Amino acid sequence: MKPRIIGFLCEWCAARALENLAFCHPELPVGFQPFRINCTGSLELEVVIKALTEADGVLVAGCPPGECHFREGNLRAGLRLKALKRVLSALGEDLRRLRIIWLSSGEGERLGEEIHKFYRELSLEDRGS
Amino acid sequence: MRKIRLETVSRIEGALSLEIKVDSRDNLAGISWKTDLFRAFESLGVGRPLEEMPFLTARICGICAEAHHLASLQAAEEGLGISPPEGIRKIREAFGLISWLRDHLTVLLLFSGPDLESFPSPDSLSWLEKTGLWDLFLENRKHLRRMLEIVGGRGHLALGGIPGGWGKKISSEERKELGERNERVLLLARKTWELYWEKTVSQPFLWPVQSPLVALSPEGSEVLVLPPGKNKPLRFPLSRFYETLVESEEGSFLKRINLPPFGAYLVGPLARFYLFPSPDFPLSREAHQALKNIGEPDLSRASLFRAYEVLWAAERLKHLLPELPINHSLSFAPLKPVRKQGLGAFEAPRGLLLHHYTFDLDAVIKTVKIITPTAQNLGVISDCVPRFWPYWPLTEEKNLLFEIQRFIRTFDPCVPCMVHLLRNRSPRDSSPEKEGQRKIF
Amino acid sequence: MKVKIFFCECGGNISENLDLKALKKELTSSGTEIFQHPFLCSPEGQAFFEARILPGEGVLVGACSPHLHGPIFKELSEKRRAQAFHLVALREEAAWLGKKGAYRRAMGLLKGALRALSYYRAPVLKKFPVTEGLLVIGGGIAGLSAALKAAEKGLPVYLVEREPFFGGKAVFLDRLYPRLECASCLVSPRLSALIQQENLHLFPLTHVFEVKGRPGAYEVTLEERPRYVDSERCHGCGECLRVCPVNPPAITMDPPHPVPRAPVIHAARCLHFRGESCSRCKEVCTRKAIRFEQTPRLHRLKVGGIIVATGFRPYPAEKIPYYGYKRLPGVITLWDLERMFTRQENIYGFNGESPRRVAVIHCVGSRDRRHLPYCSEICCSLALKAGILLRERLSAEVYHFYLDLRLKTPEGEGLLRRAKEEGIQFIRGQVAEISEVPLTPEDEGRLTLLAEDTLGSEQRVWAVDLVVLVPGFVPETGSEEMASLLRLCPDRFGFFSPREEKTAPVETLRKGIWIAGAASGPKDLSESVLSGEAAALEALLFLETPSFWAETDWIEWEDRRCGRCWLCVEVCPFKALHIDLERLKVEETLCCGCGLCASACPSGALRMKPFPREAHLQSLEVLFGET
Amino acid sequence: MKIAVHNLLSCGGCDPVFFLEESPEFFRKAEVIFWNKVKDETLKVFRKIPDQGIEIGFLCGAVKSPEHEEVVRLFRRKCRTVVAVGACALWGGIPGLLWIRKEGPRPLSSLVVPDLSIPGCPPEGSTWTVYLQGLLSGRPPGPSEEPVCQECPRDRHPFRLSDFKRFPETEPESRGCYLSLGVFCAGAVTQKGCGARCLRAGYPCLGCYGPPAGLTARGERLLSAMVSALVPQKATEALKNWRDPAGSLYRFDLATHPLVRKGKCGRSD
Repeated sequence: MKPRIIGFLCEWCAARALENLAFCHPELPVGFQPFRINCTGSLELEVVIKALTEADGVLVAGCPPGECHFREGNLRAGLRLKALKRVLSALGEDLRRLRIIWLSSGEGERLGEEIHKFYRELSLEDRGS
Repeated sequence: MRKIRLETVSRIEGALSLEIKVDSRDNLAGISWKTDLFRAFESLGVGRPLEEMPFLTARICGICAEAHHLASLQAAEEGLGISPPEGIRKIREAFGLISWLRDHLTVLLLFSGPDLESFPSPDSLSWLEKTGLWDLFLENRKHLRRMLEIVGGRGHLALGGIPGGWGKKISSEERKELGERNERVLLLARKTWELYWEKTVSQPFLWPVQSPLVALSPEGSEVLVLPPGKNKPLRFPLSRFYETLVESEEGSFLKRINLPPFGAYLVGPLARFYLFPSPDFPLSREAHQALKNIGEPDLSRASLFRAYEVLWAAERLKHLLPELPINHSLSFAPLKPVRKQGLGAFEAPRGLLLHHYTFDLDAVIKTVKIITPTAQNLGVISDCVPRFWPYWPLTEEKNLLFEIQRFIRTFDPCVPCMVHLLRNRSPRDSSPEKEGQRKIF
Repeated sequence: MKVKIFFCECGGNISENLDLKALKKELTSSGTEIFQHPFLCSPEGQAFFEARILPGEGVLVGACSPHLHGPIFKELSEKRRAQAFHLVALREEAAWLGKKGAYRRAMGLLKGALRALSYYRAPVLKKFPVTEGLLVIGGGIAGLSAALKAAEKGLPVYLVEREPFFGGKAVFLDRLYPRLECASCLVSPRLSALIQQENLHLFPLTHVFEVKGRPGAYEVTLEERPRYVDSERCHGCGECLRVCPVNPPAITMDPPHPVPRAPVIHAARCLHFRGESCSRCKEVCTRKAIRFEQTPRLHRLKVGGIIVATGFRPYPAEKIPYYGYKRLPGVITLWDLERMFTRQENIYGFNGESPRRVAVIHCVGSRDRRHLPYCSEICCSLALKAGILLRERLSAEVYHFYLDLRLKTPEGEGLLRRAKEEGIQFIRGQVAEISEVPLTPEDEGRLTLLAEDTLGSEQRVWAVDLVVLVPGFVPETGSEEMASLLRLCPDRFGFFSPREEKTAPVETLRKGIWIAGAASGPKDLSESVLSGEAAALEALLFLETPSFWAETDWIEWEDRRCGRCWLCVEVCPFKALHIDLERLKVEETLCCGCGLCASACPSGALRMKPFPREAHLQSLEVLFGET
Repeated sequence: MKIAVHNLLSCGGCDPVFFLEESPEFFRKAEVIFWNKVKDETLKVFRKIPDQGIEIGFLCGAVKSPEHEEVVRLFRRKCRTVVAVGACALWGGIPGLLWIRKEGPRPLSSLVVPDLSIPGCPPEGSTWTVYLQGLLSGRPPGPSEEPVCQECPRDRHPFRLSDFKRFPETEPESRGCYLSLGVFCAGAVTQKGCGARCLRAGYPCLGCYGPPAGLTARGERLLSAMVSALVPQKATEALKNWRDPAGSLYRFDLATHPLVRKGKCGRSD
């Protein structure tokens, strides 16, 4: 199976960061699949679990603290995902597979770096990304 | 050498299969029991909050859930350093008694009822119909379910207990209702006793007990041990008794429980009868007297002792119900353990039940040990099989299997309860073809 | 529902990086009709697009980012009464992220979107009536510009100011950058105009207590603190100011052009309120305007919209201990200096004499990770102006310590030249410390300033008499409460974020609420006026229509699934949910469709539109299943 | 009517023997083919029954061993209607928590599709009656969409939390919704039908009736709700003090969790 990472990208920051990055025509790992969401606060944990069940890694990228388009969606998402990590660790799941980052729309390059770093840390490159 | 296989031991709680090896001269060469019922409650409890244990452990056994519930509560409370107020204790006692009644009546009228007939026995439902007890039995099961619901909140599989208190309040109407329903139960109790007395007492004396009898003292702080042939029981403080028990491995997955220096011992109605004082209630005092006169402890008559206990429990309940507090105020124990462990004991319908937990300072479980009546009686069963072997009809296989099952049923074993019998196997040493199958002995 | 897919080649941007033919082939096999156009956003492309949509169909566009042409395509498909619409950024999320993965990514996006479309639930367009009143919060230059413009057009405007006088910080400016013209000459006519406007209702000493209702129909409660002076009676003679025995006086009328022209009594200092029997001001007042008996008053208003112009405040320089502000005499901020200038007070240095050498320190707190990581843009100009004034008025030697000089407007450079010609020194470097320990015995009575001269690459020490700190801008105190009162979105520094920074700078995410002035980030006077008037224009456009259409119904509530824990009511960042007889009501105009309630609802009674959770789950399902 | 009953991996508490008094006429008329709790009969005999020869087969408990699997398949073949009874049969039940250590049981629905699923640990008598009567009258009920909260007598108001609590840490006589007290009460993610028994007996809902129809990921939903209620400043501390995440979210249905089914979780110690 080709490795796959799902990137849940907040419409207002991370998705735009990806667009900014796209203008530079980067070479992102083949298995990286962007998935636009309205706000990290609307991302249901069930969807994250679904992605974790099938994908090798799940990246959730939302707006930096205090910058949420919807006031506190990112804050809630951060807490929920933190709690979910506690649950995953209680279930004996590999926590590295779920990564949460906060970045603003201007940080396209950083998003690119984070994606590559995620691939490296999960050793997915060996599987032919 | 031939093998006799029985896929399911019938009319007991849980699924058990049996394999008997017989040599060419019809001597018993070995008997092994198997069950797929290992649910590992002892490891499942680890990491759970202490206050949830009474609920969780009630799911060890569908038939004696209330006993586990109460033993578990006590273990939790010992660790938390609290003892519930008098009123709560009375509610719990009532709860225990109702569950006793339901358990014993179910065992007597469904599981071992057909054993009163000769081979081949009918199924329980037809037997009940034939005996004319069907309607009365079901009516009373309904009463008992409702009574459990009134006292504990749920009619089936226990609830109610919260460390330090009791969650379900009882209104004065409900208490009245309890009394009325108990009167009906008492009626069935009498009929059951009479039926068993009539059918059993004429039977020959078969299986004398040669092991010590063990029961929790009525006030619950001590364990009474009556060695064979003695009249006066030895008394152990509860924790001493628990610490004295020795587990030895027998077979690949069996744990046998011995009480040094006696070895295997018997718990349950028989033990209680010989260890407890005679009752003050009219019907059960009379029954007690009658039983006293029939002689030494005999396993073949265990059900009769069970029937006596039904009578006693209904009468005890009758006296207890008016004392139950009405709409008691709720109180919870703070979840701050004063000890790192707690031991709870309860005289379950099948005998002495022990729950032992250790936990951390946040009252989260670290280890669980549950010693059930069946686990304790297993030593006696395994010692008795070769002893009684020569008396069983070997010529006809069906008949033999029936006799063996009947023998097993006298102990009223509970397979789901045998949690402690089995070592918690790590997945590594399970061989794929035997996955899920645990040899008991 | 039949779905049609439209691919935009984007003039090769998409088609050269992505095998559209192969995509088409794979997707057509599942029975979907696919169209392709070289430039779907072109007028011709739009016509092509529009012509191919039939009522009731679903539309999936694979083009560039939804931010760019998304609204146009959506509008067109709504016009054609398509049942569902979705757009995926084939260009940014597939074509441009590397040729190798482009096809797989595109397939994931398209198949996911196709599946999601079958769960599409269109939001509902609804009409809401609009009340015409406008509330302007903040009586600084931005707020009053907005209020004036709106009132001029005939709107009833309610201008609320927390302080006793209108005009904000601008009234305490002496001269204006870059031409050094008289500030009050420019600001005061605007202030005077406030009183003239009859549609304009002024609420000084007032704060917003509660905001209820919805866009077009807000119910606002204001709380006005007592002034203890009846501004109707007072004609501002100022007799009372002279007789107050307290120092500093308990009755004041600070600004050079006070509006309203009536003093205010500060109860905390006033002897009358401290239990002593002083009533000198009252005795001296011929108009009998002193009213010790005044109490706070509540005002309830109905307005259709709100402009937030709460402004900024200078970063508190005392948070940076090594500058010694509020600890060392002779260390002041630019804003202290401006105030001294406007009041024509004497300016003293460290030793209490007129300063001979002055240091102006730029970027106090700014561009510093520990304080303000951003540049406030305006302060360099303000600092330069102050330096020139100090030089010209006090003949002091002036040293500017700066990191980068950012001067705005074409005249900025000229002003810098003038400063240099006047002998003002510019040292590029960060000030490390200001101390009272004299540099040499001769410098007794002066402050010692240690700085790194990055151009000269050395650490240097100066002896100075006066230090003027030029702090960066932060949002005014109380803007956080305002944010939560109005459910606005502050950025990480606390400034209010506009809906779109570049294309909708005065709009907020909330319909009917606009932002003006430095509340949305540092602005100079002209920019503040500009944004104030822009906000007024937006407000006028909105409030002058009797009603507006809005997409609503973002949230579906299923009665039978609801456990009535009412967590959603508390969780909603926009207070759009409330309970009405055990049923959940969504205030449609307040709901922004963020989905926080749906993702918090335990029993799944809340679902989002247009794509509920099943759409996401199913998108993932096909994505994993088929690509 | 020919019936067969068997317990797989279970406590035996869902066995129809406990529901005799709820459906006396049904059991009186039933012809018991195989039911080891009331009849001396072996699987051997059961295997000889012609396919579809039994009207109703009741199965309780979860599946762990190959023998269990065999029985489940046998039941599916021999019985025209297979009724799964209880949380273990439906979702793996409490022993499903063993999946934390990679060796739990599976629900029987992972092997065959039952015709009727009676929820509960154990089902209330009334639930048994409703389901059985529905089945006999040809209208077998499915799970309800409504949560236990609709039967819960406790008071509800919008709330925020500054901490999570274990239920004995709450004010004993409090009448407020357990969620609002910070307790992981499963009522909102559990289908109604039990009459909120536990809640009426002073316990929070532990969730034994399983998810309402159409509700997936109930553990995650409960978690999301509880975390969403937390005051942000207190959240880190509250999460740190939260005991037994797996037990409080997946008490009866860890075996059906997608990560478990995929074999992606559980540690072997």
